[in-house]
Amino acid sequence: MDAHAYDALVIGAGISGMQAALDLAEKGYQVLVVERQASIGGTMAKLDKTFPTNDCAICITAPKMVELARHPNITLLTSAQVERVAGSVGHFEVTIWRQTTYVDPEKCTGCGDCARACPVEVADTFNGRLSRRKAIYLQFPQAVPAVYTIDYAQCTGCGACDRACGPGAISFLRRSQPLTVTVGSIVVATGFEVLEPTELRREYGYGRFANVLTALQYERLMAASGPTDGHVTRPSDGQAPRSIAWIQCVGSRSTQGGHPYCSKICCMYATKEALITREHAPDTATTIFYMDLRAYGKDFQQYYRRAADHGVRYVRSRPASVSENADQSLMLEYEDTLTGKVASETFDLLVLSTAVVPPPENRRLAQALGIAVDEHGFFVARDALRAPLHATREGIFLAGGAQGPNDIPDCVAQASGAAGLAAIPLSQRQRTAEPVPPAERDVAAEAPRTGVFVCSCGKNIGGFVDVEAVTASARALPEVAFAEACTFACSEDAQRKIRGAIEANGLNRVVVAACSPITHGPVFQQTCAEVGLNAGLFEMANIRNQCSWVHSSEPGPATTKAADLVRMAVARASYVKSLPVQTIEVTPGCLVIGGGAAGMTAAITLAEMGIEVVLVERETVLGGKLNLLGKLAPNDLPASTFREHLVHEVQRRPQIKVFTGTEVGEVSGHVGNFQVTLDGGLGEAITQVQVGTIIVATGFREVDLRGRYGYGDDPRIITQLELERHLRDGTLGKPRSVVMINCAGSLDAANPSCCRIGCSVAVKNARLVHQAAPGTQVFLLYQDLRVYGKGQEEAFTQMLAEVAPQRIRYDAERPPQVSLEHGRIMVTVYDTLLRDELEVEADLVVLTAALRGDGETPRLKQMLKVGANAQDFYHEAHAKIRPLDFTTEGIYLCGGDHYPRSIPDTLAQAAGAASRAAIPLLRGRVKVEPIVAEVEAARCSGCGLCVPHCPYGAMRLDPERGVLVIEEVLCKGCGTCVAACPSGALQQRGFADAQVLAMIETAWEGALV
Amino acid sequence: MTTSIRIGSGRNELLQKVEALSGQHLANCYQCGTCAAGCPFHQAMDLLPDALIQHLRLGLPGILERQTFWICAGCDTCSDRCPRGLDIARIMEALRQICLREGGDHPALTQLERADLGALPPIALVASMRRNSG
Amino acid sequence: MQIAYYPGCTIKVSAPEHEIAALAVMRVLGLDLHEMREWNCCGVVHSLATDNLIRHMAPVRVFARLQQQGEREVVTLCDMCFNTLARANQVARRQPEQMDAIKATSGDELNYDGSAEVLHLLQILRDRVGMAAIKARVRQPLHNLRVYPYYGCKLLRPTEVGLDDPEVPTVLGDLMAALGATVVEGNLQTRCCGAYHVVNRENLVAERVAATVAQARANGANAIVLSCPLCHFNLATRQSNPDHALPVLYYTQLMGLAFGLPPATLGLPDATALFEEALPTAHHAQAVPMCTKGER
Amino acid sequence: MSEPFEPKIVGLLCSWCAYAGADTAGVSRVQYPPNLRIVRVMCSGRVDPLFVARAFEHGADGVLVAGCHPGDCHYLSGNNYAEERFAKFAQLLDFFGLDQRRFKLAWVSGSEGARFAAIVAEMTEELRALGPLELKVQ
Ligand SMILES: Cc1cc2nc3c(=O)[nH]c(=O)nc-3n(C[C@H](O)[C@H](O)[C@H](O)COP(=O)(O)OP(=O)(O)OC[C@H]3O[C@@H](n4cnc5c(N)ncnc54)[C@H](O)[C@@H]3O)c2cc1C
Ligand SMILES: Cc1cc2nc3c(=O)[nH]c(=O)nc-3n(C[C@H](O)[C@H](O)[C@H](O)COP(=O)(O)OP(=O)(O)OC[C@H]3O[C@@H](n4cnc5c(N)ncnc54)[C@H](O)[C@@H]3O)c2cc1C
Ligand code: SF4
Ligand code: SF4
Ligand code: SF4
Ligand code: SF4
Ligand code: SF4
Ligand code: SF4
Ligand code: SF4
Ligand code: SF4
Repeated sequence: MDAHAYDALVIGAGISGMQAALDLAEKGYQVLVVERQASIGGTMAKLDKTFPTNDCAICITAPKMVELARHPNITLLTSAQVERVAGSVGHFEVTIWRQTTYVDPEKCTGCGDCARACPVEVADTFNGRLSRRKAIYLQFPQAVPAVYTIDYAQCTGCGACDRACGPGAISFLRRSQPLTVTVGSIVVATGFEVLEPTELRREYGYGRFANVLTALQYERLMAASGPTDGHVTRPSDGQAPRSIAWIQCVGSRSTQGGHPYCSKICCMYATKEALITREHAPDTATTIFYMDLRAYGKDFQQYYRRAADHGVRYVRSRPASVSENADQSLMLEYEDTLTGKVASETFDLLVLSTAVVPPPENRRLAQALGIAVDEHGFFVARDALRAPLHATREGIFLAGGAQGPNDIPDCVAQASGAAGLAAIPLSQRQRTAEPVPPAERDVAAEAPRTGVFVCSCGKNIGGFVDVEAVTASARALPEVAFAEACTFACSEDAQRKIRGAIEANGLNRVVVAACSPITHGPVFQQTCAEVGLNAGLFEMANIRNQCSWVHSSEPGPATTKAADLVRMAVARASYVKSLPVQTIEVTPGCLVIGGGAAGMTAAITLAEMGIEVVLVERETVLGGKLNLLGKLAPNDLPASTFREHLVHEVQRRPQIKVFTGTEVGEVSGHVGNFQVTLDGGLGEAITQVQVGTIIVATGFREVDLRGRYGYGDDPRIITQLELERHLRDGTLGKPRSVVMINCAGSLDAANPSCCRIGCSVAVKNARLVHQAAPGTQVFLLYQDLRVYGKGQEEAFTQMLAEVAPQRIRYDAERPPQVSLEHGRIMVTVYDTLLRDELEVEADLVVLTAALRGDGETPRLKQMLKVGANAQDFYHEAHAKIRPLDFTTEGIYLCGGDHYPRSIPDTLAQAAGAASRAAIPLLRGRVKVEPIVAEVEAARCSGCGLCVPHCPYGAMRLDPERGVLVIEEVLCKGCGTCVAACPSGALQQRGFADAQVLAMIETAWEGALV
Repeated sequence: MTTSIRIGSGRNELLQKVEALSGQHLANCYQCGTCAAGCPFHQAMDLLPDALIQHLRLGLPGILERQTFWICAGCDTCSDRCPRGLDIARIMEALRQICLREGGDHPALTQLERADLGALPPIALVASMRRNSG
Repeated sequence: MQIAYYPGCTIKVSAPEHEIAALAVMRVLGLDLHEMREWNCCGVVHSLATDNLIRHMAPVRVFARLQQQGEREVVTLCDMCFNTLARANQVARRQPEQMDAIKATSGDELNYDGSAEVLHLLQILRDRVGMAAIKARVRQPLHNLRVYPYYGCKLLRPTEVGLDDPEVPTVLGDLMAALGATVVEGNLQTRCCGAYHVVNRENLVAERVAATVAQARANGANAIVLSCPLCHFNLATRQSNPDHALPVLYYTQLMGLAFGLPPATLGLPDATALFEEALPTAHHAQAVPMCTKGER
Repeated sequence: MSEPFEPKIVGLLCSWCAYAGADTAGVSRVQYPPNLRIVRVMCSGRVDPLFVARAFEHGADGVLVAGCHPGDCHYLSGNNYAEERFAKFAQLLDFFGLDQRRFKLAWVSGSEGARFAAIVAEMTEELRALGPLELKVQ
């Protein structure tokens, strides 16, 4: 048998894998997704909320899960693992092992009858063993695919489930099978797990004391769908804890624990957990024991301050031990290192922020893939600085937790980046074109002839609702031309019957009364489309999830309600219209604004995908910060070498047109068709370009510190950027003492944000200063050392070993003072750990200056109609799951203009932005939402009240005609504007007033006298 | 007015000696306090172990006059738990050795007069001698 | 089974009862401990300074003699000896240059190749005899004994020489459970008793002992069991109220009692008075539930 | 009248959070009173006060509008507009002599099945106590 050919393979379907798969599929490539678990979703599906926005995790994951499962270009294999990979880039031969779950996914309706019948109860690992489930189970309510799975290791083979299953979905004869496919490129997104400290850090009592949990277990306790319905209770007695402590860095940052790296996310998730705990139960005392609080990201420091203001207590300390009291509360022994007092304190519950560790199977997978893992088992990049997303074998790319700890936005950015890079080897391939909608019957002129199909879902509906009675009441409605009951409406066989009924009875509206339109709507829309009925003509009544399942104790009222729901759907159906699927053509080409590391990388990635790029740089040379830096962490590559490499890669590609010394003048148009003027400065010609998408990569800058820390008063008081120049040019001299002051201009009232890279830059430069002037004593004045993630903590400890700097921790309330006395620079600083003031004479003071976005941002943001914050950093569309998009469709961002970041992070984002920007360009058309708003010009008074309601800037007033115009490509179909229009001139397709009102008015029709 | 302690950038001889004798690199310490909180005798100490390390690193005066390292019984609890793998017990020993080698036996030992000496287990006596004499 | 035994001075001088009891119970278990010849002081406390070679000479001499006597293994009773010997042995194995230097100063007498294995009697009991075999030997289960195992430091730390998990040791508890006793836990079980500070900083020891005994008592113990003669001395003699003291016993003594050996042969002349409460009557033995800990 | 009064409620739920939350209540089999009829819209921002008024006119004793928690809106800010709009609308209810308790605006996330059920149960209870709505026909 010939191996099935796909374009790309994605391994692992957490947020990273899903994003990578969707990015590739949206470009028109056929993607195979292999997930070892029964459901996709990964770690994010287990979380409650997410920092720093407190977005509900499942609310933002579930739509992606559904989108992935439905995507026509994606094939999903769950409960599967990659066994072997032969061949090479462009033609990998992949052998996959599909573990049977003994349940036919085509037949299972997710009813759960089997689980109720199954006699075997086991600990629920999804819930961190805090609750129990059956041997046949659904991982979690939103699981995708929503198919039950038999946990073979636990199943006794009794067959009770098989007997209970109405559709006959269970078969113990289903075998695990190998499967061979070919793919052109591979993305590895296998994520991470958390350490269960049963071996290490036993002094914290995990596994021994009932009320000691890992933070991931605590997330399940907080989650509304978790084992306690979101009520935080103690496992020992089910009581609400009055006090909770978190211990940070459990296993991480430890030479003993074998996890020397910083796990990067735990400071923030502990902060989140404590904050949300207090929001829910304000009387709960929450205390976080930390060593350095790593609130390094965009808005993280503000989030941390907010938690502190909300009464979350932070104690700088690593507790020594934990013991259990008679009432199973826990006693911690610790030294508050800011007061120097040792204390014993009792807490009702203890949460351990345990190290992020790689899945143990990574090593096996690495062998199969022929790529390298590090000593811990995380996959390693080919070049940690220059190729952060390339695995060590060509054609294989890495994203998200697979490489090390990462938070959600970094995962998503990397996933898009990996998808962009994985598309390069595919650029010669045929892409799946936008599917041609099947020919449709024009039913506009016909009177409604509605067909109703009432599903009993085995016993799930039929057991509580009288399906026959509901069908009969539907049949009695005047518009209804046909009504029938069916056992499993979504089964292949029932679909055939529905199609037959539509044709035989000339039906022009279809109502299926079954489960949720969110999960099953598209299935039936497809069925209708096959016989020429537009998706807009289909309606669904949710008589399972929102009726039989929730009223199972009241069959009478449940039946009445089901009949009502069907009547409402039928009423609405009478007003529905076909929803035209519109697309607009896309002008090829992408504009990249900014020629630093980010802009150049984005341009190169796009060009390699075969896309034309216009790269605009304001300065006369390309390179951005690379022109100013010395050697680059993590591997001391000279910045100039890297700059030359990038410039060469840009220049050798005919697809990239570079405009240096050029500014962007004006921008008009929308996704697919932007008109841009480029201004070469005085005397230079103005160039007009037309592009389909735009990437903004305008970088960041140091704030002006003049007047602070003596900056500007003496040439020996400089910033890190100036130090970089000395190091590069060899002009450092031989200072005996170099005092670095971190957070200069950051973390204070005027600028509460953390610069994200300052600490690691200081660590690098302490080492480089020591190399350049070996006798130098380096003093590092810091607040928290924010060297996070894989590699940075290690670089920090290496620096400690080599340089042995004096580290002095200061507080924002008492910042260091720099003074000039008779030509000598004196720095005084209050050491919070020593609780004494120290005075140092400095030969050189280096300020780690706060960073902010480019000065042109205010002008650019107006022009592009995008947002930016007070520090001139741009607002991404969604802080968690759309870090590279603007809300304005067709415009993307990457690099330092989003927030300062290291070069590897910048490159990942840049490849990601290229991937995003390539989607409309490769598709050639952008689809217009079918449910957009529309204006009835005659009724529009031109008041403009609706305009500010649109979050997407899709509306504007036409000044000539004095009426509103909607840019349909930009409209996302929320309908907010429609409700805002005082003249009733706006309507939303698919949700027109008449359609919604038809339901409202019939809801209680039977009751009206 | 607060008086500040002047710290210099010159050689820190005591630190060098301690590092040589203990084989420990004190820069590695994160000042996390694990050692201090777990020490069974922290209450009796006039400088907690982590503070002692910071004093040594900064070269602050008066370290050798402190009692902390005499109070340390070498139980290794701190060394066993330090996340940075520092053997603090060795640092304590190094300080004792420096004092003993420079200034002779520890006064506590030489002043010893007690009736029940004979009843004490030999290991107590020998250990005490070893830790308190050169 | 035959095995060389290194007693050390403190066992001989201050804790003969531990030795008597150990030899007696090992005989019951079919193990013959023969005292090695020409042993000397272990050195007492492992030297922690990098340059203090002279301090390693005493233990190395012990090893050299063992090597001469053709012994591969040596078992100790005293925790301090165990710790000092085991750590010196590590130096011998990992830092051969230190051995060479020792040899250079003292001649061939101190020729040692690192081949000896230092064991503690508890390791023999746990790993070679096994708790099941010990349980099988029990004639008089200690059902009425609620005992607090006290580990101290030298048995457990540093981790690389310790014989059990330094944070959650179980060996003494498991042994007591095998004898039928109820095990009482507490977080001070592994905390140093003050050791040699009893010589000139008695207050440190008194404070530790008071806290430990108070915890044992508060958690319901009616006796403390331990292994180290120095801990024994401190805990037994530094309790604040001698009239109301908790009895402090060696595990070997409790094994002997459970095996049905006469108290007098275990260095427990007035055991009955001490254990009125703790020692079971035959009738009692069945009624009291088994320990809670051994089952984990 | 011997039958206890059973209130009639119309619910206007956003598709992304509140409707998904109601689905989750189903998957988790959380029971709540069968007094609610749900109408799905894409965003709580779509809900026109006219819809609510019309529901009361056509027999509803209570109306529930539910959307994503603030900050969670799939369309970024639609729920903020809903909140603003219905704050004003609630005052209007007073003006028409309608008890404000008959109208409820709630935030329910996709995972809050139990919470959704609790809101419906509580509202049903409250309306049972208030009794049937009697609109004065002009
Ligand atoms: C307690 C906790 C709280 C957190 N809170 C936040 C927060 O508030 N905000 C935030 O931004 N981030 C948070 N995070 C981090 C966030 O969860 C991760 O950034 C993100 O989920 C990682 O996504 P991923 O796709 O890379 O990995 P995962 O979600 O781990 O997904 C990996 C997927 O790959 C599958 N897989 C693994 N190995 C294989 C294999 N060999 N073959 C096939 N499939 C495989 C796994 O089953 C899984 O489905 C938190 C993490 C934890 C532990
Ligand atoms: C002191 C210091 C040391 C660092 N050391 C390291 C290190 O060792 N390792 C590491 O990984 N990272 C390091 N970094 C971070 C690194 O500099 C950034 O990750 C990287 O330079 C970001 O690239 P970028 O392209 O986003 O921004 P930039 O390099 O700032 O480039 C932006 C470009 O856009 C141009 N531009 C701006 N506005 C416009 C406009 N309106 N029109 C046209 N062009 C415009 C600018 O002129 C500039 O060329 C360091 C940063 C600093 C400050
Ligand atoms: S009973 Fe059958 S259809 Fe229902 S969930 Fe179980 S396997 Fe699926
Ligand atoms: S066969 Fe297995 S899964 Fe099915 S009911 Fe029996 S134990 Fe449960
Ligand atoms: S410092 Fe790093 S490892 Fe420690 S808790 Fe914070 S993020 Fe996690
Ligand atoms: S369509 Fe019918 S059978 Fe299929 S899942 Fe929905 S309710 Fe069940
Ligand atoms: S130097 Fe920068 S990265 Fe480090 S803590 Fe200060 S503001 Fe944050
Ligand atoms: S429906 Fe929503 S997205 Fe579309 S124009 Fe109106 S407010 Fe904007
Ligand atoms: S435990 Fe180690 S790192 Fe922590 S303060 Fe003590 S010596 Fe320093
Ligand atoms: S070794 Fe010394 S300092 Fe460390 S815990 Fe023991 S007594 Fe305290």
